Amino acid sequence: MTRRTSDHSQPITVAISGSGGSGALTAGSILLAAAQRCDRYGLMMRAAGPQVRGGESVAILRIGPTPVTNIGDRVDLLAALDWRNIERFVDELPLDSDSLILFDPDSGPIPDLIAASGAEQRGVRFANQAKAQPEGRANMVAVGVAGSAIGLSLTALSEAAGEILANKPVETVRATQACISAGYPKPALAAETAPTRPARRRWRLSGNAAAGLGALRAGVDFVAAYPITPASEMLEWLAPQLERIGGNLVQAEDELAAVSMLVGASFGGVPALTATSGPGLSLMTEGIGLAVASETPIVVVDVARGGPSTGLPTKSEQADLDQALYGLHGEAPHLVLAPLDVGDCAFTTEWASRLAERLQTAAIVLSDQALGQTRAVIDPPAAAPPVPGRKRIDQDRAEQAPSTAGTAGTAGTAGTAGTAGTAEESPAKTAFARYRQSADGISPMSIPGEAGLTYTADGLAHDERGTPSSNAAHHRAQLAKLADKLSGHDYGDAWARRDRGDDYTHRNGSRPISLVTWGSSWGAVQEAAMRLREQGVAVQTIALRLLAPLQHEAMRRALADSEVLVVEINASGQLFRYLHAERVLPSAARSFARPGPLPLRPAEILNSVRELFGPPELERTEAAAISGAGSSRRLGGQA
Amino acid sequence: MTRRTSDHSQPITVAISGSGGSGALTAGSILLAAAQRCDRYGLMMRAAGPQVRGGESVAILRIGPTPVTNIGDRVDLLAALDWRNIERFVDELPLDSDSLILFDPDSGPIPDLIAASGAEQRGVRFANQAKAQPEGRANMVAVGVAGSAIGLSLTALSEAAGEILANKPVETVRATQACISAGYPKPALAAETAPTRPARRRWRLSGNAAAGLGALRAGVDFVAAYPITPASEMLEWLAPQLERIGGNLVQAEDELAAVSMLVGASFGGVPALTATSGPGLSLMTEGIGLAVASETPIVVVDVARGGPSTGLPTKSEQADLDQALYGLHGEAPHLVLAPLDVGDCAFTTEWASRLAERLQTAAIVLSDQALGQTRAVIDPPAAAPPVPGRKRIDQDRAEQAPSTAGTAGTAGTAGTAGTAGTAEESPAKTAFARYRQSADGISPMSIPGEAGLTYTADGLAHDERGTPSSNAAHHRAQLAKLADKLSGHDYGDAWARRDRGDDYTHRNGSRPISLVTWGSSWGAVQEAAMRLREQGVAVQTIALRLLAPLQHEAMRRALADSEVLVVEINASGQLFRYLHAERVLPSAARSFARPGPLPLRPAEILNSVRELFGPPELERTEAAAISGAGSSRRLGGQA
Amino acid sequence: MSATTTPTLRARDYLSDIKPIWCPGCGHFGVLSALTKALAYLERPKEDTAVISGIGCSSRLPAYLDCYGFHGLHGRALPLATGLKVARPDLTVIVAGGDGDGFSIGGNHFLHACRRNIDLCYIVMDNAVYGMTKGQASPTTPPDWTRSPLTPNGPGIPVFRPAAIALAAGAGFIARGFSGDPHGLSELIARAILHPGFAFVHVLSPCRTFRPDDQSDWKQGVHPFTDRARCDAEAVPALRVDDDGMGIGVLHEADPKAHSGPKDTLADADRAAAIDRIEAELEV
Amino acid sequence: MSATTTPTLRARDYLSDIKPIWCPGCGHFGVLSALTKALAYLERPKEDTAVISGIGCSSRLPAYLDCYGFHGLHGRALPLATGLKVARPDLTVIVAGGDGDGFSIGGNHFLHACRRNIDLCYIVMDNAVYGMTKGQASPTTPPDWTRSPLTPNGPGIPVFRPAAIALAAGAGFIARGFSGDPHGLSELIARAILHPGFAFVHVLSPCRTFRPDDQSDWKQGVHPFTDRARCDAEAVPALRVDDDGMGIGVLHEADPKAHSGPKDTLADADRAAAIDRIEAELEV
Ligand SMILES: Cc1ncc(C[n+]2csc(CCOP(=O)(O)OP(=O)(O)O)c2C)c(N)n1
Ligand SMILES: Cc1ncc(C[n+]2csc(CCOP(=O)(O)OP(=O)(O)O)c2C)c(N)n1
Ligand code: SF4
Ligand code: SF4
Ligand SMILES: [Mg+2]
Ligand SMILES: [Mg+2]
Repeated sequence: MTRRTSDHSQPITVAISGSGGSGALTAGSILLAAAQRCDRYGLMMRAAGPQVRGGESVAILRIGPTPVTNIGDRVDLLAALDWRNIERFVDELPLDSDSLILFDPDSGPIPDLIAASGAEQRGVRFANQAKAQPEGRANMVAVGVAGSAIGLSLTALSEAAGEILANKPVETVRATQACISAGYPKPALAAETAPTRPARRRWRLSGNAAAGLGALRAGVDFVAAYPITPASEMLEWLAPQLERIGGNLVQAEDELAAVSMLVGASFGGVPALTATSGPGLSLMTEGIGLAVASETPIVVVDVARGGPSTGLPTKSEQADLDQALYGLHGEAPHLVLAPLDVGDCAFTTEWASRLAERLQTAAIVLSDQALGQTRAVIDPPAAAPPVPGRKRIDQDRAEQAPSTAGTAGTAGTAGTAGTAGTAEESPAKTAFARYRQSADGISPMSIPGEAGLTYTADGLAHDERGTPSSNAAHHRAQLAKLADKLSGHDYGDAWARRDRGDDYTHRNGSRPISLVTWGSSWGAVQEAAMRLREQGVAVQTIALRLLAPLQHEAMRRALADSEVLVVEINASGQLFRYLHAERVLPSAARSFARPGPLPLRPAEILNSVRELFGPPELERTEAAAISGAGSSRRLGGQA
Repeated sequence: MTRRTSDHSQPITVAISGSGGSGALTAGSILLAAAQRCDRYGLMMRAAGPQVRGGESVAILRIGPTPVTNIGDRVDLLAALDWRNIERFVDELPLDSDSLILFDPDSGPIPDLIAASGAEQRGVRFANQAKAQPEGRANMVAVGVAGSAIGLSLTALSEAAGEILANKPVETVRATQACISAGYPKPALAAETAPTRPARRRWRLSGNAAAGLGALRAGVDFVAAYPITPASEMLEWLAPQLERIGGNLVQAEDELAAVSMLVGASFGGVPALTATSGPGLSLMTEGIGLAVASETPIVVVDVARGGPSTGLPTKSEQADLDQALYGLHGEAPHLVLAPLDVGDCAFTTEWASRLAERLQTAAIVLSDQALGQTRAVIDPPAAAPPVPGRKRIDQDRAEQAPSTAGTAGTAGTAGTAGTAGTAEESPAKTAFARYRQSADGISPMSIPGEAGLTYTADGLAHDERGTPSSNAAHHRAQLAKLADKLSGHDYGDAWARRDRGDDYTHRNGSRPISLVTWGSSWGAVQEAAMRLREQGVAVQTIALRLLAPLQHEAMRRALADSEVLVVEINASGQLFRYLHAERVLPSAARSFARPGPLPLRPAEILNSVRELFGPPELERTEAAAISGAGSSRRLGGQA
Repeated sequence: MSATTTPTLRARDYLSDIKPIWCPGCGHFGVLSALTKALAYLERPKEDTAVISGIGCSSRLPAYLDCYGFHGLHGRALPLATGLKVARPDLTVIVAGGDGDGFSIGGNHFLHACRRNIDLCYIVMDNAVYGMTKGQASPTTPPDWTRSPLTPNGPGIPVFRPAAIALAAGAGFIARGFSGDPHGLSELIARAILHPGFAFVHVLSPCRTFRPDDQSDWKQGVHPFTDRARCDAEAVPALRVDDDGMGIGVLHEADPKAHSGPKDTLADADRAAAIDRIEAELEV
Repeated sequence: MSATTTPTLRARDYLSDIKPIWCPGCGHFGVLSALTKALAYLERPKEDTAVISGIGCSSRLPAYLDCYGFHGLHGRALPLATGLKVARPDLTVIVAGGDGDGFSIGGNHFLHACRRNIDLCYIVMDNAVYGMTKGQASPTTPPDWTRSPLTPNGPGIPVFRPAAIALAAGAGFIARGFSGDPHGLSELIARAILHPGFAFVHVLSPCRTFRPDDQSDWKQGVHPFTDRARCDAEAVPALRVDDDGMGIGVLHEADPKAHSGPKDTLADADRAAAIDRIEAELEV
């Protein structure tokens, strides 16, 4: 036992690796399920070689007694079932001299690249021990060994194996449990074999599933989509659940169809959502623009992967922010949100869906592979803040009644098309003013089936009825309304997750530090902040959940009088640029931006803070020697 | 004759309006063709009602002795053939008390909206005079009247009619010429009927044609496209010309196909280009990203129209800048350029095409309806600066030979895939390193048919050979190369059109003013600057032709120590935001941004300058009373 | 959702007060008229009818009706309508557009809508040209038509055969009509609406402006279609080889298979309970 | 452009040194092998051959060949290849991809490539599933296949019939092969390459991982296709109604119409002169 693996008060990172068919991923899944049973928190990422199926793979888990937000700086324990193609994973397996490697001496010597880490090495004859059991498998012996090393009980491991292998024949499950037990150090203490019951309600799910759950919570009843990695699992999670709640999922012929299907369903009054990734998002931009212009609510979850083009389908990067913010032609204001962790995928997707409904617009939710395909044990995510639903005709009438006198721009609900001849065609007589200008920019929306409120939705520039018009005043009014309804909405506090620690003040004459980030980078940033505070640095974190519309005033207030570092995983500093474009950053703000596909590690941020703002008392934190993450590009403030 | 129409040393704006079938547009075309023959400069815009064909329409021309860059502040002379639906055009026909209206008293009284301008009114019985000629038409009488009013000779008008009606029977042409002559005041002076021959070589063409010409000049031999307003004319101009020079134009089934066809042709070694507008650009973003990632040169001309969504197909707006800059998923650096006037459509499209070829990337050229569909009489546009062609294997070898020792990153041309196991598949033996890292980031590109240099282009992240790889180092190297080859290129002076006037200095303690703009707004901006200088204000104009990569240092130097106003035609100030994002603007910079569809008028800019920086000596310039352009949104610097 | 008692509506009651932007003599007027007749004949409540279109002259149609409508994206009318119909099976959903919209940019959705067999009535107003963008060749334009400068030698490609494609793709109802015969056309549209599943109505609808000869050529050329397309679910279908593209009538009608009716939507409380169950499964 | 004297190449000389990422037993190996055989048989110089694909397991094929190749976008292989072939008629251009790539997202390009009749050989490796994205239903997946969680009750839609669609869309050469018979398949591919115009080769190429039963089902089921599809240019074509989707061989071969040969490309000087003439026309 190394220092790190024997201290169970701190999170521990465990990796299980093996060649195709070795079952490294199943082993990881059992460990995570066992952690849930032992009242731990945790998360599990995976990496695999290029083979479509069945190549070498690694499960990397981090397990701890408090919520685990990121994968940490290094691997504490590596259980290598064999060494086949392990060099493919060196970047993902940062080991150092405090790490422990469990390996099967029968599968050959430790490769130099791994041995170079200086990690402690311990031989365990996984395969040989497995052979002792009928149908025994080496990976399950490793589950026993690794599970005990990180403090999981034998009972929890056995139960977890039963759950994960529920579809297998009972003999297989028994053999598995026997192997786990064989790997588990003897004698197992009584406590370790007592039946488990987690003290607290705790969930195990992926970010993709959480996003799906958020959609259901928000009332989404229609999904249309086209498969794409790494978004498919979100759809595959949703399909059977929608069956259960009476909703529909349509597998479309392509993404162009999918996004237009959403617009149709939503026009019909049914909240609608899709999930995709970069290439699919590109194909959807025209349809998203239609939703914006026709004011039909839809939600598009982008589970981002590395780019550009087909890019890195199974790896993560935060490089679709530019497209999500700016990717529509013409002026097309819309919502952009990003979940901050696995559980937050539920919160943010729910909130985004509710906001889209209320504001009659498109919402893009920027998840990514690192959230979507990570499975985690977490506290159940909170419900999103309440948002009123679509403005239907009765609400609109109620709003208008008391205030007709006072409010600018409130024309009759059954309005006219404006001055004669300004609309393209002849003026309305009694038709419904679907796009009526109102005080909050939100027009009443009828849905098919409602008599007397028929209208034709349109993506052409139009007047208040929806009739196409190229009149300048109509165009200006439409654009102003699209922008104002978004900027005028009160989003409350949920726009960001903020943490100032206990002691966020000036200290020894130096200003406190603001770490600004978004999306999946939050986990590493918050851990970096924690460690900085331990070293006596005053630091706050601001993780943006609502990216557009940006909360300018709140941001400026939050950043006032601090050193600012913007952290994200992409090559060009997309958030950094965006915040400058919106003029909320001080000119001396700095950027830490580096491309994927490697997960962000807290040490990278610590090092960047030290280099850029370096209070002398700050310890240098070595990123593990073999991590390839060092060559990030840093953009200084230059204006 | 009003003051303005009788002074032919200044540009004059003439409009001809009429209902469907009245021939207002033909009349305009003849006037423009005559202006060319009289050695004038000029431009002609058109507006039409909602009818697909044959509805009411207006031709608006501005004709002058020096190059005409924009449509001016008001209409000096309106020849109204009738008044049918004229109220649709009031925004496009700013009249004031110095204007002159020629109208046919037989077609009813002047509508109030028009009369309200206070313009001088003069009845001319167009229809009645036409009736005197066999097959005579009222619009041609108007050509005679208006043509003489703006100082065009009768001979020129007659010849121009012959040219414009070349496809009509000869009797029609004769009747037309007789009507023109009937409208022309008698007696025509000898000089006015002498044969014409412009003193200087001068061209008449639309921005769409000019862009097409630029493409041909650059060597474009392949075009694939899908029709869309207002880009179709560019394609329709190119199709027969490509026939003549042995190139190909494929009408694709959609824009997705079109952009992939370009990639295919260019992969085959043939420079390739398409033209589209917003909705089509949206559909092309995935394909543009493929061109970027696979480093295959293509050019996409976006003849922008009003947005969002289907928007305003026949009207102009500069609202696709965001999408052009940021619309691709993942990090996908590429070129974005914008022509500044009709002639510059040739220069900029040619330059963009040459740069795309050299830098093996995608170029987006942001034209717009106001450039594309405007016909102008101009000096022949200059050729684009020379740019070396694609880096072929021999050039690459030559480059490498002398400098192998010194240059970082120069691996052998027939390179290997890097360290064992880092690429997805087994390492190369002798294969061609198509994506080799080189000093300037530009790799050698073979084309099919070249033996020993086969490779597979790929949109997946890849190593130097193009073999898919999810290795972090390969990904970082690829992204860095894509960015560096663009930022490292020397673009010379053509990145902007700059004019400081004669006397750009500090004056009475106030700083000079920089008007920054892009694309079709240049014309109004430069005229505003001229007028400001006449009023004693020190002002420079900087019109960006190369938007990405931005020339940061040159911009900062150019703007140093001045008040900055960024002028553009869109609701949110897209250029203004972009320049802030790139940190080249001082924080006090201001924005004048207002949506389309009305053309930008110099007076709007003058007023904005006066309001924002108001040196007291600045005259207030009234935009003509009925212009609807007043309610622009202004974004101040707030950081 | 429909109102309790709707007074009987005449065809013109389905028209909105918006004046079409079409050129005088455009074939699309006939389609508009035929559609209102069909709706009146079927007594569809206006508010329970939605007309979905793409972009093009033809696609302007929804605004001219006093039903719910959506003038969507070029080429994407079918998926938009599919989403609406799946989400709201109680509505009558009609899809309208042009030959460019449906067969060029929208071709893939056409194929898959035929296969998917959602209960839609799809009316394509085929004028063998792109009217809205001023006269370029469409998939149904003859190969030797040289009047578009975009294809100065003619498109040079054999015409797209909508009915044959629809049949091969599995459409259950295929008819061809002529806008010059709005009465006959309204009958075909009514039958298409009644067909439980995807029904395709191919309408010859001449563009007066860019293909002025079609009006009279088609008036001369159309004739009743006499034989039905054979369709065997296990095999590849065939239209009679003597379909010359001018046969008017129902070309193919499959056994109207019982469509799985609309799903039961859950009451809000039941939905919440179902979500609770889903969440409970995330615990151990 | 081809080299002067190329030594005779064996099938394996067309392979690159890159190891396929395919699962052991994947049908696509058979297609790779058949293609190299066909190229060797036809003695195509490697550098004059380009293999263009989309995205999917099948679409990985180009990198495994030592020809020019382009691994493009999902669904867009045909247009990319069309651009290449139009610009470079001297090359042999082969297009390869999967059923998802070609018939779902790429369906529109399939239709229009059949019509456009550019001289391409299009090989679809149909495994009735989306292999690369881990086993979702494709257009050729049977309606009752319930093994994808995305469609828990099965896709529920009749299968897409590629040969029938190709025929209706106007393809001049249609063949079906089986990857389990690489020899027969290589012959079909060779004939498709030789066909002057668009040639479609539909290959049954089982996915060992997500549809493990197809391998043996198809091995049992395939049989020679005996009758030819009738195709009458004036009318609607029909495949024999007894095509059960398992008939192997050439299903249809139109009269190879003389293709208009490659355009003369102008010499640089001539091109410049032509542009001068164009510019001169802009003056009066
Ligand atoms: C994505 C996109 N591409 C192109 C266009 C331009 N466009 C508008 S209508 C149209 C063709 C219309 O032809 P068709 O569908 O046959 O209708 P018609 O006007 O002939 O009735 C085109 C190409 C567009 N609006 N959107
Ligand atoms: C625009 C876009 N949408 C979705 C995807 C995801 N995707 C990659 S391959 C594929 C399907 C592959 O199926 P198929 O073409 O049948 O090939 P196979 O893997 O079965 O050989 C999909 C949906 C993508 N890459 N791009
Ligand atoms: S252009 Fe043709 S299709 Fe369009 S409205 Fe006019 S006649 Fe009808
Ligand atoms: S998943 Fe299927 S299609 Fe893909 S490589 Fe494996 S066996 Fe072949
Ligand atoms: Mg048409
Ligand atoms: Mg497949």
